[in-house]
Amino acid sequence: MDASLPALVVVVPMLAAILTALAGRWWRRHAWPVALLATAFAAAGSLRILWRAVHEGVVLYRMGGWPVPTGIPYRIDLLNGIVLAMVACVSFLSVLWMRESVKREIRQAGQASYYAVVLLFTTGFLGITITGDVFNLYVFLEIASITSYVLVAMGRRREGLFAGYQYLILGSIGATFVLIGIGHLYMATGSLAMTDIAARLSGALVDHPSVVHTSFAFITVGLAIKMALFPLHSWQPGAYTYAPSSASLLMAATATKVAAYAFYRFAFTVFGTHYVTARLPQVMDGIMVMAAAAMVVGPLFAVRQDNLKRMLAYSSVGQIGYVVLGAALVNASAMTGSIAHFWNHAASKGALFAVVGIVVLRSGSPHIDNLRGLGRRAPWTAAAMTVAALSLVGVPLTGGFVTKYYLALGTLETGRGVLLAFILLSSLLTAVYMWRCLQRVWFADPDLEPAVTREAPWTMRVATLTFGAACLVFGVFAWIPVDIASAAARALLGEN
Amino acid sequence: MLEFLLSHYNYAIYIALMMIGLYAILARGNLVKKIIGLNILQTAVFLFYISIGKVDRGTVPVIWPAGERPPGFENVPYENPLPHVLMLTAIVVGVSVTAVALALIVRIKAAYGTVEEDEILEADELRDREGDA
Amino acid sequence: MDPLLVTIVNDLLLAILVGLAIASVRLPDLLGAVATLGAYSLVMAILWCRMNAVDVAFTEAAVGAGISTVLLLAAISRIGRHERRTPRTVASRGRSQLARFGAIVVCVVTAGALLYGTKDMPRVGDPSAPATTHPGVAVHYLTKSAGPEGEVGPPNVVTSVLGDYRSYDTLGETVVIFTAGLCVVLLLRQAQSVRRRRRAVEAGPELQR
Amino acid sequence: MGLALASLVTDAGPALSVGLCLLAIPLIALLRNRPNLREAASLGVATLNFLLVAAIYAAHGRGETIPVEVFRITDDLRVAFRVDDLGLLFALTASFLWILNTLYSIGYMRAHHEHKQTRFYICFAASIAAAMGAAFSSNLFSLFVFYEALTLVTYPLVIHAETPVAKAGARRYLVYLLGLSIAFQLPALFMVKAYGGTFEFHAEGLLRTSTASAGVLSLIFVLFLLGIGKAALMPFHSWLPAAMVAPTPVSALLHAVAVVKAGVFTVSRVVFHVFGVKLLGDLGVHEVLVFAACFTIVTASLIALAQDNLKRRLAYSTIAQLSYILLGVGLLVPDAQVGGLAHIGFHAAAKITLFFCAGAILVATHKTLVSQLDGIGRRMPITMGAFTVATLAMIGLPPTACLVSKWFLVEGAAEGGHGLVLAVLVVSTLLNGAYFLPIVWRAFFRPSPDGETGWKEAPWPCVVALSATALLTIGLFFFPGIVLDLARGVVTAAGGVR
Repeated sequence: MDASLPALVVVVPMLAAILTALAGRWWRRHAWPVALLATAFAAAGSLRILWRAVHEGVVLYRMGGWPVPTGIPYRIDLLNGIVLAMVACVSFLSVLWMRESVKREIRQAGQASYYAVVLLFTTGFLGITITGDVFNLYVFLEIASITSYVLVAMGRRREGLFAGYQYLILGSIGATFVLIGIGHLYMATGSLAMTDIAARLSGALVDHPSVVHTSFAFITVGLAIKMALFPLHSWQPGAYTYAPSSASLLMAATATKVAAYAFYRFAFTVFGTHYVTARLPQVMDGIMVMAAAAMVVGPLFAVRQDNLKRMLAYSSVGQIGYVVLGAALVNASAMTGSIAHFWNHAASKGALFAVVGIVVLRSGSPHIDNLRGLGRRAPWTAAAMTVAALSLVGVPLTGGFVTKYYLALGTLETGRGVLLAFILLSSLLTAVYMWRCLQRVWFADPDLEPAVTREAPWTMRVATLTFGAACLVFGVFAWIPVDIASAAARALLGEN
Repeated sequence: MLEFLLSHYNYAIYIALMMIGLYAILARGNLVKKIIGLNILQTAVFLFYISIGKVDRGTVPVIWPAGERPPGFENVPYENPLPHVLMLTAIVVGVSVTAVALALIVRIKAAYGTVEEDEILEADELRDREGDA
Repeated sequence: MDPLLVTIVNDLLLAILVGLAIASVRLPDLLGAVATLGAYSLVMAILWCRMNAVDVAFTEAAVGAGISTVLLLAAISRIGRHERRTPRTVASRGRSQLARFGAIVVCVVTAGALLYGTKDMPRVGDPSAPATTHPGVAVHYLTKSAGPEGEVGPPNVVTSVLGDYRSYDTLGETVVIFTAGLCVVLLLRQAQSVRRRRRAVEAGPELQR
Repeated sequence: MGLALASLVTDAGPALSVGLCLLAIPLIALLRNRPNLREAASLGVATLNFLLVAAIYAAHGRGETIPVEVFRITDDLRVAFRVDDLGLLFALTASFLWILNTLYSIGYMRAHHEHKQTRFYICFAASIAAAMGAAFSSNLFSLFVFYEALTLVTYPLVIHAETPVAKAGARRYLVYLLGLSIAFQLPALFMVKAYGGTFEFHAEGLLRTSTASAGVLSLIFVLFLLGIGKAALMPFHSWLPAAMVAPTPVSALLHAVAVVKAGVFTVSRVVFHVFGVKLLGDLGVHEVLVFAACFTIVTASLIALAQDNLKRRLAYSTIAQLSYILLGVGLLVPDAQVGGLAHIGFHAAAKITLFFCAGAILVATHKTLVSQLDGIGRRMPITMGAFTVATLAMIGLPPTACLVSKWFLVEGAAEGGHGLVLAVLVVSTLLNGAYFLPIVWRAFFRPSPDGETGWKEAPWPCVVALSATALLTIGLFFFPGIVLDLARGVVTAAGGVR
């Protein structure tokens, strides 16, 4: 069991999806428990795998028992251990959260299929994260993408359909670019296994340098579309705004960050630290500029939104900048901050989208004014939102501060103190738009009728509070994520 | 130069096809046309992969038992099978994306009454303005 | 066949591909465009057949030229066959000009990057290319998979790789099909229910539940 | 045995003190429906906390103790406490005045029938917990955490009334304090770690071994000055008058006990224990602080002259008085530094008296403007008597404690040959007199406009509290030893021995 856990973590949600989809017609009420169990298994399994990766080193699972370049390996080190646990836990909490929301937002006959799509979505992202084979990564990328498009299109408003379509077009271009990049990589090295490519890359760089460079360019651009890195983020606000609340929650907390993970994996494991620093310093500088711009532009747009979902979507555009900046700086401290941000952002954005989903459930619309009354009528939800907002801003004792601290240290250590200004400006702008929300939550005019009149159902409340608590845990007991993230960063950079 | 061009002719064609597809996706306003473009783009990539696996004078990678190969083919190499395998997967993925896209288009037509991008955008903008007012 | 003739035929097919692609993109009649796309896929399949990728050629003929075309035709039958070529308003004309300009820029940059990539590529058919010579991958599959003593068995190496060495990809591929089917059903069923509801509204309030 | 007990107290004391104040929060929340018990709990915790701090003071010898880690956030970020003279100075001041402030709040809030009193007392307790944490923090990160926490927990106090004016004032309060600390203090913090290698305070300055260039170090210092908004250096002072919308006990808390004192305390920490007197002297960047403080003293006093609202006039007085402290610390002359630090305690006692009096007047007569105070001294003799004592302190006249600190300041300035500073001190003393003495004169020597002459003091808890702080102001004049010794301890450890 323990040995085949890496395969099971992906396969169990996959089978559960097929089960719910096929049996859904007779079994409608059981779709949610099945999905919950499957994601719970994935969450527990991925935490166990992470534990093994921390204590025993890289976990390798060879599909079908074939040796590495011949067959497809699953390879979990600290970096994707972290991301795997993030995806699985977020999926579990999201599924726990979504029962009431799905009842409200999805037509009854489609609910079982909807859960199946959610499970396939999870499967896709788990697969991307866990695999050690670049083409296998592409296959799971497509599973994740197709389900994302459809999840967006399941929204109640017709804008969701077009948002889903636009996402499909851009997402497919991105995926095709990744496929082109993988093709070039295969052409130059003859291999698809990540570690094997890495080993043969120095030879490839001598014989076919331009092929390798082109490969890097296309993979980077393709993943940049997938992670909505400014200025390739145009699909994202619409997608998050019009998707059903449950899909927004799931996607916002996982999707773009997994693409960012894939970038880390390609840049530092497949192409290698030496390649990106010695051969492509200007490219990394360019990515750094994009990340810094994203950190400011995202919040700048978020400040002006009255639709909470759109506000949070633009916020994500900014937050992905934090994740990418660490990679672009190629510095252990900065990368520690960025890798820790996989968890920190999942926790804070998960909590915020969960709260917005509750607001939509209770008041019918994600308009910012519908937050009024939350503090009085739904204090638990409001508390989770407050903590998450503080974490997003980066107040000490929340996860967000830890991210910012290590990123800032990294900028100073690499002599790019100017970037500090971007980090701080981003924090200030984040404080502005989160403050607009919190003020309505806690200090709304008592004469106005509250828009949210009662607390969320218990499933939602438990999930939301867990997300909120995670923001605090990752801020107060930050050594848990930071120790792992720091070891992961050092391993990627080849330092010890 | 000419020799290089000839020996990389496949690649030049695949780039040309890709650009045709990409241009159609980005510049065409009709949602179906974009999907046609996407199809061309994907097929171009398939061509690229198959070209990677090509070996001079190669044959189909179906292995003959030792010593039973027909005369004249004893030393003929086999094509690289791996790109073929990858592209089998990719073709299926491509058609899956097409199917989902078409289903979306059918829904969009039902909801908006049109499949022209500009008309849809205008309808959305109109609705936003009304929403604000 | 004379190798030169082979080359000429192949190159001719490639040129035809480009022509068909352009035609498919430019034809204002969607039905015609889809038919052209089908022809394009078919020519592509022939080309792959000539490049000894028979499995891929079959699949492309069946899936790319067959199923895709059917799907596109089915969709067109529900949404109408004519593409509107003239922008409706000044704003949309501006937008479409911008899109066209942006598309050209993106295409030029992408093509530039790809052309740069071809600079150091091994030529097509180079027997010493890394993809052909990797002992653990291509060579392994060709030398160790087939035959009674082979690791897998079937003479067709593509089958062996598909079904065993990289069977996990194949599982993923199956899941992709499943996902797509599920998604299409989910989307279209939602459409049916919308239409039914609208019909109920038109029929009058007493029919609504 | 005694020694072991003493070290136990100094090791565990700070954490206990913070914990005790935090413990008050659930206690108050539980007793929310029983106001008497709720207030008794507040007062009890306040008293216990002061006794604890006093015990720490008694157990603490000279110098500083070894930091005790409360918890580790990451390897770099640790919340840790230790006891030293500067911390004790702030902690003693805040914890003692908190008792009186709580007592006063009880009278004020009840007489005023304020809403949401439970939230008020909870935030009150939380803010004192944050102040204790800041006082005993042994590293810059820890201090920053409590500094920020103080901002966040005092926000509900400032917005207490929830009227549009209160909301506007509270927004300015938050925007300034949080904005400045994110924009300037946070980068300074990061830079200290990057260029100094540690957050731990050192008696001679943690940056003393830094290899960073003088320009970078000067930049860090300036960032700190800009970022520590609570010190109310101009031009980042306007949150303080805006926060006057809060109930008077809150103003007292902000001005005397916790918030602004946390600001000057943090600046002192930066001067003494982050940079160190020697490094600052070498850099010469302390001149920035001196000039800013001088400018603030004069400007704030001039603005105070024009204020008719009593609380606003007091607010501008606070801005000026805070800069005395900053001036003293920034001169880098030992005597001036002793004076500046001692002023933390002395000014607190006097200024809290003034706010108590303003609140008492409001409760008893609903008057808020200086021009309405004619003849009030005859109706509220105790209140106005205390007010007069505190006024003398603000000007720096005997028999009040502030004379002592001012004396040190003047001596230090003369010693350092700072003619400009001396001139500023003289001018500001005159200005202080000019805007405070007319109030006293009005109160006692102008006839009451409506002819009312009967006694009408505020509720007894208010009167007791303000009398106590007035007496304290006088008492510290005769016995300034505790405060002065602590201030001297700080300066001596920093290498300013003569």
